[in-house]
Formats: sequence, structure tokens, C-alpha cells
Amino acid sequence: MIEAMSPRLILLAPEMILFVAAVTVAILGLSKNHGIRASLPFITCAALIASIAAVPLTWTNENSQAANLLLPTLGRFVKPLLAGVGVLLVLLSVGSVDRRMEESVARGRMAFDPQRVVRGEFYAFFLLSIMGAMLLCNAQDLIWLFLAIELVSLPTYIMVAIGGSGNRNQEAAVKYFFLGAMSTAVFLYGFALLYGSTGSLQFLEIRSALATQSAGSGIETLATIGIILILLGLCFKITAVPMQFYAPDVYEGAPTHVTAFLAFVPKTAGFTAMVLILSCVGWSGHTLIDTDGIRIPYTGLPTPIAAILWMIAILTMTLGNIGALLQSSVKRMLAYSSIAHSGYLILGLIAGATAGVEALFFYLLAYGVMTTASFAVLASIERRGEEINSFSDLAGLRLRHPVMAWMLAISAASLVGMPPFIGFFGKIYLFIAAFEADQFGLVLAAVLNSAISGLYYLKLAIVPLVAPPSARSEEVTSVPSRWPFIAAVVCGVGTIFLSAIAGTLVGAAKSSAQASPIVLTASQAALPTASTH
Amino acid sequence: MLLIWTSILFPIVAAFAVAIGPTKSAKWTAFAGTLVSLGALTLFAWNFPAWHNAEHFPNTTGPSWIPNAGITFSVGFDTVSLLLALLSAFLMPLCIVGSFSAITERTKEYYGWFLVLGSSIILAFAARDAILFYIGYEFTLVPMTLIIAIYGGTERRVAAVKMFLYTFLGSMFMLATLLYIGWEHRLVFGAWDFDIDTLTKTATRLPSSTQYWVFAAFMVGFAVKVPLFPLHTWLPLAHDQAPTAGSVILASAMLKLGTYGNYRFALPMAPAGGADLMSFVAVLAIIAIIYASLICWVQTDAKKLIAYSSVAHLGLCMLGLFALNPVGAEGAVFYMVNHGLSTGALFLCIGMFYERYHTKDTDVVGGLAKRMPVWASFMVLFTLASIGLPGLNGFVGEFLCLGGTFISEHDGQTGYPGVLGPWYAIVAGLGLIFAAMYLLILLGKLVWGPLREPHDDAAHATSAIRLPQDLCFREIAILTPLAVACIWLGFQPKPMLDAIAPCAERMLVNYPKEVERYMSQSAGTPLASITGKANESRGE
Amino acid sequence: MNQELSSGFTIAANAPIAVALAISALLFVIGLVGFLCRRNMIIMFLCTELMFQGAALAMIAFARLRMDVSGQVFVIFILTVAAAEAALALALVVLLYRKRETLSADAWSDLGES
Amino acid sequence: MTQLTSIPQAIIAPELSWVGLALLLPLLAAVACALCCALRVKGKAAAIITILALAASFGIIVKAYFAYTGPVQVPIFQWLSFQWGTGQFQSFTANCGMYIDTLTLYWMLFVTGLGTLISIYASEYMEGDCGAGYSRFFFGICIFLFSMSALVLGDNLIMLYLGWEGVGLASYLLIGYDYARPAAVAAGKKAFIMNRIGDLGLALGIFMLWANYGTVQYSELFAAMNKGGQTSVNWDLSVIPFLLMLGAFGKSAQIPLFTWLPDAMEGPTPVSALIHAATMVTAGVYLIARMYPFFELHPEALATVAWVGGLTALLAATIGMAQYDIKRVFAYSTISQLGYMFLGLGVGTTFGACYHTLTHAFFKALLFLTAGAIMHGFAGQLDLRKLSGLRHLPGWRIVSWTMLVGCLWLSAFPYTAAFFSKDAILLKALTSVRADFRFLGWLGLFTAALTAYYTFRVWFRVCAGPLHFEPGAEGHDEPHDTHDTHDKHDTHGKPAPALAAKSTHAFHPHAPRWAINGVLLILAVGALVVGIPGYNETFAHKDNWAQQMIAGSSAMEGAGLAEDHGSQASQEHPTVLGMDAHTGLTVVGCTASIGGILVAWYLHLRSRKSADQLRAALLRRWWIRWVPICMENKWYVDEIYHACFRLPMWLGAQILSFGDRHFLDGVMVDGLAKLPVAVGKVFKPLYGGALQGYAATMAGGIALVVAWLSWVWLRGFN
Repeated sequence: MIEAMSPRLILLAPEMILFVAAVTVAILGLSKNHGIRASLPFITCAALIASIAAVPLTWTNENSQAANLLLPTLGRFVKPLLAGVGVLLVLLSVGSVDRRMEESVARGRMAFDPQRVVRGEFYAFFLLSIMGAMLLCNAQDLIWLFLAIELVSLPTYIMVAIGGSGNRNQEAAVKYFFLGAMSTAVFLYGFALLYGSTGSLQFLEIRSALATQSAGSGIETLATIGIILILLGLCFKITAVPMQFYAPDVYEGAPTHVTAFLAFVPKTAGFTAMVLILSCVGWSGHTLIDTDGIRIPYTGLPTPIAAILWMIAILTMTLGNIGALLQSSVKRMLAYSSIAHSGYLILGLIAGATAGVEALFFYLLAYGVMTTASFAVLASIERRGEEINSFSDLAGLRLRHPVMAWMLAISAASLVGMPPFIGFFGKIYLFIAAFEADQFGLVLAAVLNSAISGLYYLKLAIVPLVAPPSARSEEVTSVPSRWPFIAAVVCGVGTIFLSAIAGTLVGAAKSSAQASPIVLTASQAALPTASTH
Repeated sequence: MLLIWTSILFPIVAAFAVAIGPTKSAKWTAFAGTLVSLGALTLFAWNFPAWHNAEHFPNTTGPSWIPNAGITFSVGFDTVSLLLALLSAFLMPLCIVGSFSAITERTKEYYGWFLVLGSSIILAFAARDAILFYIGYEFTLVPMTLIIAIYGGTERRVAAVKMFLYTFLGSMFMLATLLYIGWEHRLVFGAWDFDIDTLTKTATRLPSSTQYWVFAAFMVGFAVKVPLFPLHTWLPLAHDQAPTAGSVILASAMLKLGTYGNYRFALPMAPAGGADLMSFVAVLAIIAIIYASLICWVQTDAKKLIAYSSVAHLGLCMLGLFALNPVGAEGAVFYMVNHGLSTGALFLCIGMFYERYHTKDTDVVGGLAKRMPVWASFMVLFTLASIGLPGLNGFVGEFLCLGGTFISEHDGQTGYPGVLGPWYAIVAGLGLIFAAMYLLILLGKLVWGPLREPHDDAAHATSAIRLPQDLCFREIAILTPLAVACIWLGFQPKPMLDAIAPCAERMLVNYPKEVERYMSQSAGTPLASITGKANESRGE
Repeated sequence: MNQELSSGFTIAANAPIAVALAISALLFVIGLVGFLCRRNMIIMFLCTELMFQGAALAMIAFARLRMDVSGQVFVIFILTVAAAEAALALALVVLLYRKRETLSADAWSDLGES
Repeated sequence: MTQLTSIPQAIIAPELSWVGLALLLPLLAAVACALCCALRVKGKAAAIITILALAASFGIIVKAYFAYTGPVQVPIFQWLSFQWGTGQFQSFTANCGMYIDTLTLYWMLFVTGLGTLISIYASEYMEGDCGAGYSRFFFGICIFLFSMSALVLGDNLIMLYLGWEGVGLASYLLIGYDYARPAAVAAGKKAFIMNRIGDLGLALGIFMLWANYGTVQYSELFAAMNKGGQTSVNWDLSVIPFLLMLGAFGKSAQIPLFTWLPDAMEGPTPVSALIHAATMVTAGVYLIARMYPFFELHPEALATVAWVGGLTALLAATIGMAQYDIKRVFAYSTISQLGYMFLGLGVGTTFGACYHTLTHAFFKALLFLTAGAIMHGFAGQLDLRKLSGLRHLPGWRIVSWTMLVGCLWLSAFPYTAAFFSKDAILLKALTSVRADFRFLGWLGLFTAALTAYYTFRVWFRVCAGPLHFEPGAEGHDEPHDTHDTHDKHDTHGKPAPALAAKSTHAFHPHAPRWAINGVLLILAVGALVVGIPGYNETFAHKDNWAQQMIAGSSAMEGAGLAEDHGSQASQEHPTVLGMDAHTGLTVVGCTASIGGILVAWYLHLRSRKSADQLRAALLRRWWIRWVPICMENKWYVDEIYHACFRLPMWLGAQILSFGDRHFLDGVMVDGLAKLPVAVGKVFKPLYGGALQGYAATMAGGIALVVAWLSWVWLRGFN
């Protein structure tokens, strides 16, 4: 145990960096010096960038092998992904935390009061939440998994509450917290059942236990129910049916920069956790081709799990899209769109193995960049000091803020899957993966849903570019801080630029998705369990 | 290779130049950009090795883009795609010059988007990687939607949204199908590859039931774009609302993407499906011809009339394509180019008088031969070309399409059996009569007859740029090349026909045996009733 | 769920496991029902705690069944996390109470489809 | 039918390509005229260019005639041809080339000749709008001549089709020459569209030929026929003649597609003379003569042609009797004479048909030109009730007498050229073995009498009798040419006919000058000259030039040379009314024409009132009333077509366009787009906003999953 400890610690270098930074910003946040307080976001950025740099340095093969993880290379892609999008998310939040107080302090209307400043905490929690998501990649047992998920969630509850001012974000906070607690209980119970069936908390052991089960009389019902409960619980994090109902309210109520955070970090964490859990089950025989091109029938996840994921995927993408059609509030619409995208992402989960997982993480990258772009645009403009909400605020945006209008249009085009933006390649990958898993039905559903999604994404692009300015939109101004705008531009350009290097990114994602060599008993490969359709 | 990429990418460079450059010089920058693109393409065509041999996609390779999905940057032409790309590149500068007086505000965006549109169309024609094709094919929607939605008529946003969603839905199916074929290739060869030839080889190996669905899915995508009855309803609205140049490109280049898609993907990739659905698509095409022609007859809006007429014309084009013999295919491909020329020119003409009178209603304006003789003579010329008068370009395509349909049923001796036949040709031939009818009615109202003008001079006052009564030099300079092309292709179609022939044959290489198979087993299928009718026409 | 209970018997033939599992399930359901029915936010939170404890009890039961301590270790962590959540919950509830002088969850339903 | 002598085979003769100038010159002239048009040339440059070009091409044809040795095929350049295999049916070849045999030359001679003469005539006739439409007019003429030459000279059916539609275009442009008048525009449109209907038949016929013989080139087609017809396989060849026939009927204004020709008189008179009387309308005859062997692919094909021709002749004649507009009378007479030609083709004498074409071309052109001269002089007056005794008017004698010549010829006055040509046709019909052909022959004779009547009705009214005239009112319903209208806008201010009638003496008709008179005289002489073959045959018993010309071509089948060998399907000793056929027919024919003339003389010269009394008397009797009414209303053919075809189609079109906009687009497409929104509304309640509502929904979802699982287990899922 001890000798295995050191490489594991080395693997945790990025998290450590973030932790130190979190403590630092929490303390510095109390400083009287305005300059120091203003520098907090950039310290956070620095920490995140440092952690990105730390990943390739520390995450060497021998380390990850020594750490006997289930997915030894997972963090190599997911951690930089989290930190990278995290940097954009920090830029998004610059100047909006404590804004009122800072302004009145600057105007000298009130003295600086350490009691009431929250900026330090905010960025600390920000870093801690990302750190939790990173820790997931190193999880090797259910305890770690549970703690990491909680570490992702708890700070977000607080961020929603303190990120802005007013009732709406507190309502969002309370809903998010209570429902989150409930979902936690659900997957916790699932953990218990899984543990009960396999008798271990270690992923590797759970996997071999399940392997032997399925090699025998199939995976035990107890384990199946446990896994399904875990998945359902995690559906809350990834805003998937049936746990997605909170999302529109919370996303609408939370301050925009926090919404962007919620739309990406917990979702990534949730999917990572799901990947870990499902790799325990193993997509035992995803489609295998022998040299003569004969196709061995797909025996994927155990039927009930696969079937439920299948239903979840279709319901999620459909409900998300048709829900988004009705919205007049942009943030709410984006909330539904993020639900829909979770639906697409579940394709990757179902397809599984390397192809599906790589597609999943690649799409998470694409999704993070493009959805952050649209939120960044929303964060960088305001109306009478309130964050803008309805489409009519965006009408004629191009007249005063042409670049933002274009960025919004680009992100919309990318979200709908319009080539050559990154979202298109994300979709292609998911479809390819689904094909490899013989999931034609899912591809068809995704295709139809993309077509439906065109209805509202087109609105997101057309309204700012074409619609004549309305009385409301006349009052739209850009926020004092320029950083959200910069974030928007970076993301917008990113959606185009990343698609040029899509090949490299996919390669990285692929390399991250390898599972550690599983001890497949020959009998297991021979026994085909039932097909999913 | 370099030349192709120049013609594809230079417009985008020019678009950036337009975006950052001053407003005043935007239009000239755009013009230069399109000219360079056209020049590069012409230069490529000039020493194009494969004009007369059947070598497919000569001298084309491409750097890999996304290796583990087999997506590459490979572009290349066969004669058909080269002709269509030339057509688009040829129309681009004309359209830009045509917009000088029409587009008065937000000019930079306009020209920028127009350049992007041009390059993506050329990309779609040049791509030899299926995904690359899809990128070009799909991305044309973005600039076109914006051009319509920003610069269009009163219902522009509805029109733009409808066009976008309709075609987007269709092309999503197409994408899924492409990926599916890619997946089948992956199954057999263990690696993803989207090279069109490779995909074609793979797809033709699929069992015919699979090919049936592959073909159907392709058709959903391409039939919307063509557009084929009953999926055509987005087109008249879009044309009606689009600015002139937008209509020109929409009709001349973007619709061709649909027919080209059939030529390049649907037909060669799923011959079995093509053979099964041959008569079905043909019947749809014929319905489109008659239906659209009759609607044209009662249209009073000149632009809508031309829009519906292109539905009818492309129906004829599809009919020729689905005659599945070289005559029909030759005619269809020839007709793609000709329809691009004559209809584009007609849209330009309509736009020119619209700029002067601010109405397209033929009940309000008319008898313009007296006011604008030069315009009138161009209008008459292009109308006749569109009617399909021998000696002008339209005739060759129409005649060969009909001929191909007619002899399609003709057994063995052409080497290409088919299930269409005289009855199809006769019914479709009524379209020729109708075409003469509605287009001459249009001429009779718009060009001939006593002079009718809207009396409110407010219309003239609003026009930002004062235009002379008759066409100015710029406008004549736009129309003349088109007129020359129409006449030249009418009198000297031979080179182009020779160039098309090998490609047409290659497209049809699998069809004789597939059609035989279909005819041998078609008895009893619902389509057989139609085929049966054709068989009765043998009178034996 | 008979068959896997029976399998439970086969592994270690002593009744309390089944009982413990049943109780844990009961706890979980009670917590859930309470969470759904009670309007008072503090009680709602306590109900979530009940659900947690249901999970914990199941964990302990299985640990006992498997003769494996790691389950019990997990329970300790669960308790810790529960405590942390409790702190967070109380802070949040206090914050909200300041705003509206009520603990009813229904007071906070301005958002949502209208 | 068996074939005696095979069609002479064409040899490839590239050295003759200079004949191609006959095609090229009109085209170049057209370009030149277009330039004149574009440069707004004021003078008569266009006319001069045209006349020179046409004269030159006439000269070329004459040269070709004398250089002629045998049928030749002259390739010029490859036009519409490609191949995808080596087999006979694996290529499509329609090059731009010429097929020159006697039939071609025969046709080209009078086409180019008359073209030249009439453009000379027009150069004066149209001088009124020099600078305005003058060049445009001659552009149209050149286009016409080019297309007609392509039609006749072309060595394949696609070339023929090119010319076929080209002449249609020319007639469209020239009928609608005065585009300010809706009537003219409508007439042009009608002509083009009705021709298009015929063209479709022609096109389908071409496809059918190609599908069966694998070629559309005359030489190869004839070779195939010599080999005994059908080389291909499975298709019923007998539809070919009917399809071709349809095209011929359209172009030559036969039933059922004849209604466009009278309306075509809206065009300037030279156009009516050249296109709608002399040349273009005979294209149908040319087509059938050229493809004559193929008309034996179906036993009844020629009979159909005969019947259509005979009935058209009668119908048009009856209508012509009741018209008051001179040009319309002549128009219907044209249709009637074309009917004779088709009758001739049908009963099997291509010689008669083609000879009649020739004679008809001359005298009908002459008649139209005289009518044009009258219009020209009397401000567009063409109503034969308002003109009288013009021959007394100084300066109008030439017109009157040449008109008389034309009328005599048209009414087939004994021993005029038309007498011989019409005889040839009727003789063949009357001596045929087929009873229905003999009936058609008598019908033709009756029609001849009617023809004589209405022809001289015109002449006696207009040229004979007391001098009296009213000028026409330009620019109104009357057909007119733009010559007298100096300014279009003034035409609306012009006095109405009644007013003009009062101011008769203020009006001075200006007589035609040399160009018109000269052309009239030349044509009159020409009309005499074309009789010479007839005289030769009848009196000198020499061979008939026209007959030889026809016999040397693909139309030899019915040329009648073989007839003397008694092998043709006709009676051994053909008799008419018991006399020898020739004498008998001469007697009957003379009676018919002279009788008609006498009736016309009585009714329209001696006591003009009696004509009106007769009409009144007919109208008074209910059982006969319909005859004059229908005749004056052209048997309501236009109305019937409108009611049967145009109206239903128009209504259908309205319904379709409504349905397209509101049902297909409105309901189907937009409805489909609304569907997701509707579904979304269903789920709206789930997002009510109450915390525990969400909790309940989530719990419900979980419960559903668990329930589903347990259900699956109960029925076992593996």
C-alpha cells in the first residue's frame, strides 16, 4: 500500500495546486486592499493553468499504472479539460461577484467590511469544485467517488447562493441544494447495493466480481439495481431524465457565470463518474470485427442497464429540445439545451468502450467551449444592471455590440451542429460511436432532435443579428468588466479553431479512454448476453 | 490542387478583408475575391487532364484532417463537379456586381457572407471526402439564411427560417446515411474512411434491402434541396423573399447541390435502391413538372413564377437522371448547368426591373419593352432559353432528359434497361408545353403589351441609387456573359457532352444489372403498377 | 427481491441481514416520503438525512454480510459528509429565513414555467 | 405496303459544304440586323442587308440546283452527338449537316426566292417605322429564313426540330411585332403554344424513331427503310406516323390545331405572306413528304392525313365564306389549301401536294401582298364592305389586276397553275380504290367551288363595282401595321371608324410605289411560270418538272411516276362520271370553279343587296339558321377549346396554387414544425416551479424505473 502511495500523490499534483490556491484566495479575499481583491480571479486562473501544466508532467504511464486505477489514463484528458474550461469560466465571473459592494466601496459610500465580502469564498469554492471533479479521475473506490462527487456539489450550492444578489439565485440555491441532497441519497443507496452484491468498494475488484457474475448466471439483480440507482442519482448531476427538472429553474435563477459553471463542471463530473461505474460493468463485448468482416453481435451492458440508459438518452434529448422551443428566456432556453446535449452525450455512454467514451469526452470539450461562449455573451451584457433574460433584450444586439452578436450566432451554429464548428465534429463522433455500438435507433433519434433543436438555436442566432432593436434592447449595455467579453471571443474563436485541430483532440480523448487491462475470462467473451435490441 | 484550394479559400480571405476593410471598398474587394476564385478554377479547368477520359477524380490527394475518423482535406473534380463549380464561380462575380445598386446598407456583412457562400459552394462541389462535402453542403445554409433574413423582403425571416430548418432536417438524414456507410466500411476494413470512391465501393456491396434504405435516406436529404415535389414548399417563399443575387445563387448553385448529390451519392452508392425507387422518384418528378407548371401559370409575382418554374425544370432534370441511361444522365447534368445559367439570368433580369419599380407584380408593371428595350431583349432571350428553344442551351438538356426517359424502357440495345418509358416522357413532355405557356404569359405581361407602370414616384424616390430608365452599362455587362454562354452552349454543346459522357457512364455502371434484377422481381410491388403501365405502352 | 435475499441467506444464514436491509429500505422510503410531503425546509432536510442513514444502514448490513470493514469505513465518511451538508443546509435555511420570515419551501417558487 | 424502288441513297459530299452558306448568310444577316437594332440605326440598312443575304442564299440554292447530281449528305460540324458504347443503339448523333436531294432543293428554291421578294416588298412596306422596329422586323425575317433553311436542309430530324421551333419563334416575334397591341401579343403567344403542342408530337416521334432505328439521320433512316423497315425490337412502330403527323398538323394549321393561323394575321402583312401563307405553314407538308416512307408503317396513317386534310379544307372554306376581313378570308383560304395538300399526301400523291405547295406559295403570297398594299394605302382598312371599285382608283390598277390573277389562281381557274396542282390531288383521290378517298375527292371538288366563291367575293367587292372606300382607324381592333402611326399615343386620339367615314374625302389613299408594285408583278409572273410544268404535262405531254423533283427524293413513294406502270393501288381504268379520269376531272373542276365565280359575281357585283337578303333569308329559317351563324363564328372552335381545355386547366391551376400555399405549406409543413412545440406544451406542467413538485417528479421517475425493472423481471428479460 505504502509504495503505491507516492505515485498516487504525484498524480494528485493538479488537485494539490488547486487546493493551495483555494486556501490562498479564501484568505486574500478578506484583504482590505482592493487591488488584491481584484486580483483573485487571476490568481484562480493562474492556479488552473498551473494545474493544466502539471497534468502532463505528473501523469506518466508508470505513475498511473502504479496507482492501479480503473481508467488509468482518464485524467490525462479530463483534468486539462476541466481546468481549461475552468479558466474561461473564471473570466466569465470577473467583476460580477460582490459587484454591488465593491462599487459602493469604490464610491466610498460604505467602508470595506470583511463580514460581507464573499469573493474570496466564491473563488475558493470554485477551485474546490473543479478540484473535486479532477479527483474523480483518480477515484479507485466508491468512497473516493462519493467524496469527490460531494466535493463537486457542495461548493456549487454555495456558489449559486452567493454568486449574485437577489431572491432568484437564492431560490435557485435552495432548489439545487435540496434536490441535490435527494439525488445524493439515491446514488448512495445504489452504492450500498452495489457493495452488497460485489462485496467490495474497490473498482477493480468490483469489476472482476461483476465479470465473474456475468460470466456465470449474469450480473446479480442486486448489482443491477444498485448500478441503476447510481446512474439515476448521477442523472441529477448531468441533468438527465428523470432528474433534470430542476435545471431550468436553477440555471435561470443562478447568476449567469455560475450557470455556465453548473452547465459544465458538475456535468463533466457526473459523466466521469458514470464512465467509471459503467466501466466496472464493462461494455464487455462491444462490436468486434474479425478479419473477414463478420460482425460478432453486440453484447453491451446488461440489458436492463442499457435499456434504461437508452430510454434516458432519448427522453433527455427530446424533452430538452421540445422544452427549449417554448422559452422566451435565453438562460432557460440554454438550460433546456444543456439537458438536450446531455441526451446526446449519453449516446457515448451507451456506446461505451473506447469509441464511446472518447466521443463522450470530446463532445464534453466541444459542449463546454460552445455553451460557455453563449453564456459568456449573456454575462458580458446587462440591462439596467440586471442580467439580461428575455430574447427581446437581445434583439438588434449587433447594432451596439456586433462582436457579441456574432459570437452568440457562432455558438448557436456550433450548438446546433453546423459544420465546420466544433459541435459538428462532436456530433459526428457520437454518431460514429453509436454506430459502432449498433445503436441506429439512437442515431436516428439524435438526428431528429438536432433538426428540432435548429428551431430554437436559429432563434438564438437570428434575433441578435436580424431582429430590429426593441424598446427593451435599447437599454442593453455591456458590463463594466471586459473579461466576460474576452471569454466570449475566446470561446467563439475556439469553436472554429478547435475544429481545425479536432484530429489531435480526438486522439487525446482516445488515449484517455483506455481501461486498464481487464481480466476477461475466455468463457465471458464466449457467452453473449442478450442484445440491446 | 493548389488552384482548387485557392478558388475555395480565397473568397474567405477576401471576406476577412471585407470585414476589416472600409465600407466603401467592400464591394470591389468582394468582386476581386470572386474573380480570383473564378480565375483559379478556370486555370485548373484549362489544363484539366480528365476532360475526355473516364479517370475518376484525377490528380487529387488531401492531407488527413481527423485520422481516426478517416476525414481528410481531399478535394478534386470530375468533369461534372468541375462544370458545376465553374458555373457557381462564374455566377459569383456577376451576382456581386449585380448587388452594387441593390444592397445599400450593411454592405460589408453582405459581401462578406456572399464570399463565404461562394467558397462553401465550391467546396461542396470540389470535395471528394464525404464529410468535407457535407461541410460545404451544409454551411451554404448559414450565409444564405442570413442573406435572406437580413436583406430580403417583408417576410424575410419566415422564409429564411423555413429554408434553414427544412433543408437542415433533410441533410441531417443525409449525414446519418453517410456515417452509416462509413460504418459499414469500418466493419469490413476496420478503419473509418470517408473518401467518396471508397464509400461508393463499400455501399454498392451492401445487400439490396439495405441499399433501399440508404437510397431513401439520401433522397430525403437531396429531394429537399432539389427540391422535389412535395418537399418544395420552402423554395418559392425563399426565392420570393431573397434579394436578387441571393435568388440567383440559390437557384443556380444551391439547388444544384441537390441534383449533384443525387448524381454523386444517392445513385452510385445505392444502385439497388435506385433501381427499386426509380419509377417512384420519376413519378414524383413528373408530378413536380406538371404541378409546378400549372402553379406558374396563375402566378402574378414574377419571382415566384420563376421559382416554381425552377421546381418544374429540376423535376425534368431529376426525371432525366432517373431514366438511368446515359442519354438521360447526360441531359440531366447538362440541364443542371443550363438551368443555372438561364434561371439565374432570369432572376437577375427580374431583379433589375424590381430595382426600378419596386414591385414584382406583373399586374402592376408591364409592357416594359417600350421603356427598357435592352432589358426586354435580354429578358426575351433568357426566357426562350428557359423554354428550351433549340439553338439555345435549354434545349439540349430538356431534349436529352425527355429522350432518355422515353427510351428508358427500351430493352437491352442501349445497354441500359429501365422501367420508365414513353408514357413518362409524354406526360413530362406536357411540361414543355406548359413551360412555353407560362413563360410566354410572363413575357406577354411584363415585356409586351401596353406600358403599365406604378404611378407613385415614391418608389423611385426610395431607391437609394438612381438608375437609368433602361439598363446601365454595369447591368448589361452582367447579362452579356450569361447571354453568350446560353447561345454558345446551344450551338456548341458537343465539347460539354463529350466531357460529361464518361462520368454519366461511371455513375450508371451498376445499374443495368440492378434494374434487370428489379424488373425480374418487381411484379407485385406497388411500383410495379406504374411500371406495368409503362409496359403497356409497348402496344404489344 | 426474493431471490437475492435468498442468496443473502445462502452466503451467511442469519436472518438479521434481511431485516436490516428491509429497515434500511424502509428508512430510505420514509425519508423520501417525508421529503415530498413536509413543507418545512428543516424537516425536509432531516428527511434527506434519513435517506442517507438508510443507505448507511444498508452499507453496514452488507459489510456485516460480507465480513468486510470497508463498508463500515464508508459509513463514517457518509456521516461526515452528512454533517457537512447539515451545516450547509442550516446556513442556507437561515439565509432564506432572513429574506422571507418563513421556512416553507413553497415560499420559493417564483421561478418555473408560467 | 411493299416498296418498288428503293429510296436513292445519299453519299457523303463534304465538298458541297458551300451550300451551307444558305444557312450561314441569313444567320449573319440576323446578327447584323440585331446590331442595327442595338445601334438604333435610322435608315434601311437592315432591309438592304437582309435582301442581299437572302438573294445570295437564293443564288446559292440555284447554283446547287444546277450542280445537283444525286442525293448528298454534307456534314458541317458536330452538334448534338455523343456515344457511350460501340453498338448501334449506343450513340446519339445529330450533327449540323445538310441532306440535299431534289425535295430539299425544290423547297429551298421557293423559300429563299419568295423570301427575297417579300423582304424587298417589306423594305417599302415597313418604312414607316424606320429606326423604331424596322431592324427588329428584318431580324425576325432573317431568323425565320435561317430556321426554315435549317428545317429543310438539315440532314437529321434534330436539325429539322431546330428549324421547326425556330420558325415558330420567328412567327412569334413577327406576329407580336407590334407589341403594344395586346391582340398581336396574344396571337403570337397562341401561335407559339399551339405549335408547341405539335412539336411535342414531333419530338416524341423523333424519340420513337431513334429508339427503333438507333439514328435520327435521314440517310441512315432511309437505308433502314430500304432494308425493309423495322430494325429494332419490341415497339409498335405504327405510332410513329401519327406522332409525326401531330407535329405537321400543328405547324400547317390543320384540324385540330388550326385556330392559331387566322389570329396570326395580326402580324404585318409581309409576315402573313411569307410565313403564314407561302413557306412556314408548308413545313408540315415537307415533313410528311420527307418522312413519307414511314407513313406506311401504319395502314391508316395516310388515310388519317387525307381525312384531316379534306375536312380542314372544307371547314376553313366554310369559315372563309363568312368573313369580312380580307386578310382573314385569305388566312382561311390558306388553311383550306393546306388541307388540299394534306389530302394529296394522304391519298398518295406527294407530287400533287408538293406541286400545290409551290403554286399556292406564289398566288397566296401575291394575294396577301395585294391585301397588304390595300391596308397600307387605306390606313389599315380591310373590311371588304367598306372598300369598293379600287380598280377605278388611279395608282391602284396594278394592285387590282394582280389581285385578280391571284384570285383566279386561288379559285383554280381552268389552266392556271393551281388548276393543274389541284387536279393532280383530286384526280388521285377520285381514282383511288378506296371509297372514302373518292368521297374526299368529291368533297375537295365541292370545296373548290366554295373557294372560287369566297375568293371572288373578295375581288368583286373590293376591286370591282363603284368606287367607294372608308379609311380604317389605325390602332384599334382592326389589324394594322405600324406604318401610318407616327406616334403610338396619338392613335388613341384618332377618329373612330364612323367619324373617319365622314371624312372620307379628306382622306387620300396613297398608292404603292415601285417596290410593292414590282414585287406584285414579279409574283404574278411567277404564278404564271409555275404553271409551266402543268402545261408541259397536259398539252406537250412532257414530264412534269415538279414530279421529277419529287420522284428523285424520299417522297418518291407517292410521286406518281411509278403510277404509269399501273402498279400503284389505283383502278385499272380510272373514270370520273364515266369519262376518262383526266377529262372528267377537267370538266368537273372547271364547272366547280367557274360556277363559284358566277355565284360570287351575282351576289357581290351585280346585285350586292341580294347577298344580304340571302343571309337574312337563311337566318329567318330556324332549321338552317345555324349555318351562317356558325360560319361567321368560325364554328366556335376557339370557344370550345377554351371551355374544354383552357378553363378546366386554369381552374385546376388556381386550386393547386391555393392548395400549395395553404395546405401543403400551411398545414403539412408548418403543422409539422408546430408539432414539437405542441408536445412541449404537454410537459410544461412538470416544470411548475415548486421544489417538492420537482422532488415528486424525480421520485416518480425513479419509481417508474424500478417498477419497469420489476415488471421485466416478472416476465424475465434474458
